[in-house]
Amino acid sequence: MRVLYFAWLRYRTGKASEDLALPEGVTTVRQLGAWIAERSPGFKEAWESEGVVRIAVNQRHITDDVALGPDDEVAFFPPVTGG
Amino acid sequence: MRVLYFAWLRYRTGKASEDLALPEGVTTVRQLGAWIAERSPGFKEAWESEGVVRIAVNQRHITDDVALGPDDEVAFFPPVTGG
Amino acid sequence: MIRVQREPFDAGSELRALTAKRTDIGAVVSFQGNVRAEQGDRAVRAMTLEHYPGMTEGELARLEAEAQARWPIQASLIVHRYGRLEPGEPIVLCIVASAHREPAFEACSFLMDWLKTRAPFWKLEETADGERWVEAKASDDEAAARWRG
Amino acid sequence: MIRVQREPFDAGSELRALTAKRTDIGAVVSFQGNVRAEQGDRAVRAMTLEHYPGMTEGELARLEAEAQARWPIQASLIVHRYGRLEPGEPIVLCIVASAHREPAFEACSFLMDWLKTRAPFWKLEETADGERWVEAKASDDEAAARWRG
Repeated sequence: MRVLYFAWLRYRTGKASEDLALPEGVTTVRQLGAWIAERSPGFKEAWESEGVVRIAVNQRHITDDVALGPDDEVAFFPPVTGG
Repeated sequence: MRVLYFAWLRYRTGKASEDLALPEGVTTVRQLGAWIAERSPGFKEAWESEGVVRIAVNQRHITDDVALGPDDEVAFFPPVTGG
Repeated sequence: MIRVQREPFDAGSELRALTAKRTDIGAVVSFQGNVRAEQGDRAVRAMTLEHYPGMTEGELARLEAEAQARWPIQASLIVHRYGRLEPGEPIVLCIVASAHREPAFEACSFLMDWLKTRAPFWKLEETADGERWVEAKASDDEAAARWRG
Repeated sequence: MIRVQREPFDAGSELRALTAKRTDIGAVVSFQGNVRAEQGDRAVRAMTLEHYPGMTEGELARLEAEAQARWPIQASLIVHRYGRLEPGEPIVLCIVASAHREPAFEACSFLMDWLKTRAPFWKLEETADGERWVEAKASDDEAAARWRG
């Protein structure tokens, strides 16, 4: 599974992307976020604040939690500011 | 006083403009329209139809009747269709 | 700025000229109106625009002043053509530049709605059946009415 | 059509290309967003746009498809830049061509509102005090919400 971080969340994790095997006990994207938060205090602070971390799975915005498979691409990012 | 006619109203009067002395008994623009209608059957038909003839005095749209002076410029035209 | 002219205009050149070297402009909205070959079920060969020289310029300047009074506008331009125009040719251009997108969109839309009901232009269509004066649309009056203060 | 690019674009050339030889287009509305030198009380030296390659293109294409489903659109274009941009430089261009002005204005305004809240771009401002990530605006969410079907 490929995981991407954008904008200041990338600074928090110290990396733009990483390849992960789906961790033990993680079956959904929210569980994955919580699992990453346990390893990265900077990410954790953002993850636990309301409305700060947005999620895309396979390059589509998601708002509800969704199940993950081993080939999924998951991205975490702050609210977008294009245009 | 200068009087102008535009678009198909110009066809009705047969002229684009004319210079007139303010006719006897005519003191307002609506009286002027009625006076022209008496001389031009084509104009009269339009003048007596609701919402067909629009008026500008000194190059400003007017909706209410206004008093006229000898140096005023009056224009009669159908609803505009620019843009 | 306003211009009334017989010649074609180039929207790109006008856009560039209006915003050149400006760093206070965040949003530029432009509207261009062209002659269409089909008007309803009629095939149009050309359109001749008649106008009221003098009043046209006055009315466009008043429209622009009204927009500037209602919205924070950095720069604006209205160009309107007259004379004989063929399908595909540009008729009118309206550009509004502002710091933000909402006033730019609103002011440009307002200018076009008011222009349609206030600028003294009249369109004569040429079709295979002859000439025909374009009639004003009730929908244009309604569009203009929504901006009444 | 959509394009995501580092290079500048020229709105005039894009407008011409989109409408060339078309006689079915009556109205062309365009929006261009530029970098402003002042953002609130901060003097901005430059703006660096980061994006999510792949998702950006997908999201812009979905926005364009949604606009085409909602309005009768003859032609449309969205161009969005990324990388480092200085004040006065263009960021985004959106053009919508239609037979009539109302759908052209509405669709262009809709595209910009949705783009602001959906296209995966993030802006990093450079000021005299250092770098700062631009925060999303609640007003952008509200602007996007008015188009919910």
